Amino acid sequence: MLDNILSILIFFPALAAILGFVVDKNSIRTYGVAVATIEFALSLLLWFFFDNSASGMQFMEHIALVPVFGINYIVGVDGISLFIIILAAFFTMIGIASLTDTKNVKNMIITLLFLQMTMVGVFASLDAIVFYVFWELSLVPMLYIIGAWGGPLRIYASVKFFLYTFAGSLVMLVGILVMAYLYYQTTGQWSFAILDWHRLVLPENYQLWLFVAFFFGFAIKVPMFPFHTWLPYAHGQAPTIGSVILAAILLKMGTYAFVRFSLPMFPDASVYFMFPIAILAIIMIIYTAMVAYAQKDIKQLVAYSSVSHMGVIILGTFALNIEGISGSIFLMIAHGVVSGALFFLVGVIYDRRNTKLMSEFGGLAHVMPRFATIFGIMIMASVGMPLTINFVGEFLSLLGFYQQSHILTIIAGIAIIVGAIYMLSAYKKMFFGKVTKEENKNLPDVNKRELIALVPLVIITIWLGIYPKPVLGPISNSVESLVSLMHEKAVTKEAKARIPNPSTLIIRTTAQEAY
Amino acid sequence: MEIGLNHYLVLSTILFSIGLIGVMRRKNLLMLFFATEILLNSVNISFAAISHYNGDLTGQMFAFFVIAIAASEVAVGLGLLILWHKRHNNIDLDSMSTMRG
Amino acid sequence: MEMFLYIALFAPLVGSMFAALFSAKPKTLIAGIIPSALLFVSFIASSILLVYVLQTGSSIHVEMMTWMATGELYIPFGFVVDQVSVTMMMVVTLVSTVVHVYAIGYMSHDKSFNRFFAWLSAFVFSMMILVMSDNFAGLFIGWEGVGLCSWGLIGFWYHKESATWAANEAFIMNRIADLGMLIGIFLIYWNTGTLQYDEAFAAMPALETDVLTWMGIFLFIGAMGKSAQFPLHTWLADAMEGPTPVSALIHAATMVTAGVYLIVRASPLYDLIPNVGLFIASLGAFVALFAASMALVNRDMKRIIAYSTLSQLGYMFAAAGLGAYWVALFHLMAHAFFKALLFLGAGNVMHAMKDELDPFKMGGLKKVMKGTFIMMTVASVALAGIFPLAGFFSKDLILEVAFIDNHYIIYSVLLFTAALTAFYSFRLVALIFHGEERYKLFGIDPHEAYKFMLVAMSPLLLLAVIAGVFKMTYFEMVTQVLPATEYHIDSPIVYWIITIGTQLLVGAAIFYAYKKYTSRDIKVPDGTSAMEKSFGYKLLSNQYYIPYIYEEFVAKPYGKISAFFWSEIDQKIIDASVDGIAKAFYNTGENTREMHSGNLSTMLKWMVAGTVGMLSLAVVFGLAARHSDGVASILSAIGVK
Amino acid sequence: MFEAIAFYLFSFLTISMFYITVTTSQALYALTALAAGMIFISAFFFILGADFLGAVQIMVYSGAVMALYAFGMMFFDTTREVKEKQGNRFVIVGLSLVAAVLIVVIFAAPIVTDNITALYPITEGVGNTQDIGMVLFTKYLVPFEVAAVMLLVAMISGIILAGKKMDLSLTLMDEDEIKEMKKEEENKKVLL
Repeated sequence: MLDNILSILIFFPALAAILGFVVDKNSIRTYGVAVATIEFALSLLLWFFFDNSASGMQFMEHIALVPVFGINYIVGVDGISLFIIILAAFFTMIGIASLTDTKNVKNMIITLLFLQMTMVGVFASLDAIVFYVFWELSLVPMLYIIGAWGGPLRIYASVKFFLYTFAGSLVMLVGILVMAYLYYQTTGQWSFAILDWHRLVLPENYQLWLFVAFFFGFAIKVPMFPFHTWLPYAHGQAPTIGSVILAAILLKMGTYAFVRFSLPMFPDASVYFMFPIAILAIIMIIYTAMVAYAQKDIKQLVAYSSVSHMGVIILGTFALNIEGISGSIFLMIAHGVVSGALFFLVGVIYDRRNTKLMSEFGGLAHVMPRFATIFGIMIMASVGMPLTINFVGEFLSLLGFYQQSHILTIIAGIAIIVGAIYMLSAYKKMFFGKVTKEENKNLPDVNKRELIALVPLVIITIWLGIYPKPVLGPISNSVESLVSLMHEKAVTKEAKARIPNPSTLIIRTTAQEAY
Repeated sequence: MEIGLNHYLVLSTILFSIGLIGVMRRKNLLMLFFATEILLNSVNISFAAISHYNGDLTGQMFAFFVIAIAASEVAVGLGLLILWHKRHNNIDLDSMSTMRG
Repeated sequence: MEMFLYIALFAPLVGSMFAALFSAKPKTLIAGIIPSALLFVSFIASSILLVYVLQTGSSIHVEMMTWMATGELYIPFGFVVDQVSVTMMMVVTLVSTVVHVYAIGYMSHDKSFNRFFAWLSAFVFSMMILVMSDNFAGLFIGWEGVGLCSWGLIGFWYHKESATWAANEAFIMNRIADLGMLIGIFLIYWNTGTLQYDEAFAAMPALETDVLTWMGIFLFIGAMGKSAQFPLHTWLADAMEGPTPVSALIHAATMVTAGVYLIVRASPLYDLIPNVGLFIASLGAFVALFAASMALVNRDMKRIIAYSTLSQLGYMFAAAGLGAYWVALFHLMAHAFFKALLFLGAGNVMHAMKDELDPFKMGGLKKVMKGTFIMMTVASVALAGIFPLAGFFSKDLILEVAFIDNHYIIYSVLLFTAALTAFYSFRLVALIFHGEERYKLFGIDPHEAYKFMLVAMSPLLLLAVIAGVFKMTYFEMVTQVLPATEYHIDSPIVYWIITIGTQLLVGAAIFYAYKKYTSRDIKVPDGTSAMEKSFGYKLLSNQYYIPYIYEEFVAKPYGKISAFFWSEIDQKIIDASVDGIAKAFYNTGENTREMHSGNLSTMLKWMVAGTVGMLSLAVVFGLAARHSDGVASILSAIGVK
Repeated sequence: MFEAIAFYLFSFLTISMFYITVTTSQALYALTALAAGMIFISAFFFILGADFLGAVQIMVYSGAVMALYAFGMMFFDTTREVKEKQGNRFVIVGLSLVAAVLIVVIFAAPIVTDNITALYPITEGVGNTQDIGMVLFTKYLVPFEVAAVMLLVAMISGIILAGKKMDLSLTLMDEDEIKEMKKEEENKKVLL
């Protein structure tokens, strides 16, 4: 069972979803929770049997689909993708568990299970075509979640989300095909396996063009600065569960793809484009943080804040050194947890007052103390308070990028200031001051179902903030092998200089060793 | 001032454009036929002029056949026009959009 | 010994957790007593560690667990107890024990009593991390934790708009300084390869000076924010919104001194870059004078004390800047004691006067509040630096340091500020305790605070008096780590002139303040008197209009720009352009629909247009083919000969 | 000298006649103007020395074609005003001008730069008709016969198309008669 655990992880939710059609309406929720819990248990099993010290791919599976063109179903997991898969399973579980009773819950749960299949598929697949299939499939359930259960503007938001991401990924498809052809040209036989592509050394101008092609597909998904306008609409109109999964997992596909595709395959292009992308990331951070400060609607504020955090992730990824990349991957998980929790909390308050305007709330701390404390912890986590999960990620990403350029990091560092400004002013508007509105007087505090989702998230935020080693260990191992691969492959002199050679660094695991 | 080939060409251009204006502006099919007649005549002039200045009979030969074709065209055209008129009681171009895709 | 280290560190955390359990419930006394008791335990553990460090002279270094380890970076949760951190631990635990016990009485009628103790103990825990950590990242944890707790405590009465605004302002201003600190940490890591204190300082002499200067500057920016030095000082005055025990603990003794502790801890770095030290010293002197001037005219009791803290911090930075680290630390210790005492006294007066803060509305309270009167007078005398008390030993030492290194400007500024300090502290004492009972006009009948609160304040009183005695023992202990430069003026005559001179100057200032503010005809100033209309008075009372400038030229434009960003750029430009592309496709489809709408005349027109297009293309290519053979080759490639 | 005057006179007349046919709203004015225009064009042929062509123009074109139109017009109610949908004139006029210029430039350019040799040179001294006769019946015999057959076909089709129900004329019938005639036609079709 162990060696094809990944295929089980991918296709089990899909099968369960199909079976779900048979399950009758009122027991669908328990069915959904059961399936999601099994899935989460399987992912924990995967983590348990995962060999932390090895940096290569584990649990690899290989089934030929179209052997003529070298398209075969290859799946595998390494330090980089392991934890996002676990996060995906975890969020689906707590999402379904704390699902408020929306109309036709049955379809919602089935869509969520399909979505889970595509999510795990994207992060586990190691073949470009299989990756592309799951990448596109993940849009479909999200389209329905936003489109069917969304707010007033849901059609516009879901269609815009779908088409925008789809257009980007078409450009990416062209990139994939060109890459495959180049592989065929140099080695004489067709292969879409990513690991083979990692070993392919391309001349620099090819790398530049392919990098740009892949960049469009990933930048829209991240979303990077000029392509981010679909996110506020998608979040604004999505139901709570939709925007939680969107923020926690779907945004990570873009940044994960950068680390899995762009960096190892096109090291010279990554170095060449490092500064433009860094500038884009800085704009992303500061601009969206200021826009978040101008928001009236708490959900839009959290949406823009997640764009700002993605900016820090991109900055960490393009630091092109071990600290930076492992920091950005850790921040992916951290942002997933924190922004997922924030969207849950917004969902909680939305269910009570079904309005998201901050002006409607005031002095909630008097009325809902437990809600206020959890929201406070999450605000502090998203601002990047030490001993919370976000700080580790942001600290490492900024530290990593500092090696590449001092001034840009100082400007990017403003992120922690502007982040504090909009988060705290939002917290002040909603929770402090007197209870002005009449309806706010007797709002019920967080109930048991919501706590099921929130308490684990708070525990993770603090636990991984204090002791990130179990997660950071495997990540930095895989990142080390990634950076050494990039260093060897780099063609241009400038790339060789920018990307450090991990073998020369003294890797220390305990303090004593260092003295 | 000698009348050269260019004069005739300019003349036939003007006539051709008048014919084209007629074709495009007219809604009444009959008037449209008149305009096509003008087009054909303007072409005849240029044929004749070129054959004259080039000392070559081909131009005139062609003009003959143009006239022959024009005649037959008018015959068939009018027949159809009458039939259309019998059915729809008007020969307005806009009403003829039954063949629309 | 490690066991005591962990006790000293985690006792406040346990106390805070315990109090947090009751945070939602109404006031339960044990939620106050347990944290105070645990803090006392932590104080005992710290004093045991002090005794150990004093005797053996060695430091305890322990690594609890690894925190971050990727690539070359390795950050453990390591704690070190050496001479410097043990002094700080003593100061922090002692003052917070006193403040905790005092707060039990002070906050007794407050309904969220338990939450207060949760926050206060959490604050002490993060202060202990800051002080005891053995690497810069651990320091940063404490740094931000302290900022977080001060946000929680300043905005403790969150129903008050001004309190929450002050809390946010404090947090954001600290974050600005923390950015500088973070960049400093990055600089240290990438240049020395490690963040551990001992390794980093060992590797520093090898680096070239401008890198070290940048490190010094960035770390000082971090210190500046936390200790409210010049550009980032407005949050300290507004932080008085919080309850008085908070001001006593945080804004007098512990948090604001974190900046000085950072400079003292990074002494090996600052020794390598003297010019940065000089800048720090001059900024410190300026802030001392700047804050003292503002305190002269202020009419809010707590803000006067806050400004005096700011000015004393200036003194400490001046000493640290000039390289006299142990003097700065000594002044920090002494100042913590008598300033906390002053604040707690002010708290008693505030309680008695039903939260009235304007000293002009009080007067003659010495008859009613005997204990507080004695304590506040002794604290003010110590602050002014009269001979036997602690202030003399620490503050005058700083004057000597400035004098010996012949920085005469700094010396004269500090001397003048000493006079100002004496004047405003005794203006405050005279207005509150002496003169005519003006509070009777407002129908308030003050009463002395609870007995146990006065008892709780007594250790501070004792230390404020006898702190000078420890100077020598303290000096031997601390200078094992810090540079041990003896500061005494060589010729005895000059030494006596200086000390007697300062004493006389301070005495004169005290006498003048006393005479001016205890006379019968002091009325509550209502903005009509000539002095109030004078430009100087207006300038000082509005804190040199700096808060106004910050509000006008930083906060408001930031809001406007972000609103502009959102409505203009995000909606109109980026979003519109994306939708524009979609509309473009839609419209082209719409317009070309007419082309085959069945209407013969339009079709005819399009046909003619098509032929014209084709013909013009033919003409253009025909001509082009004749002139450039390139075009001809293309055409031939397409098959057009 | 005379030739120039004749050319300008006739070209002015032709242009004005054709302009009238194109712009008038009365069908009859258009017909007569067109006929007059045809005559003036035949005058051009005579100026250019293509006598036989001029004669044919008069006989066939202005004679036969105009007659056909005249008969054709009898079927339509030419009394009613011909209303025109005024599309934007600028497009139409501009387009037609450009089209005309382009066509002439393309076809006339090689001729104007006279790098074309005559295929069947005009033999001097002999009458134009004889000359054409010689060429028509030697080189162009087949097209001539084909043209003849085409004219025959056109004639037959003209007769058949216009022949049905010659007796009733829609213009004279009033509304209900037309409707009744249509109904009768409907059920006739059903019967078939």
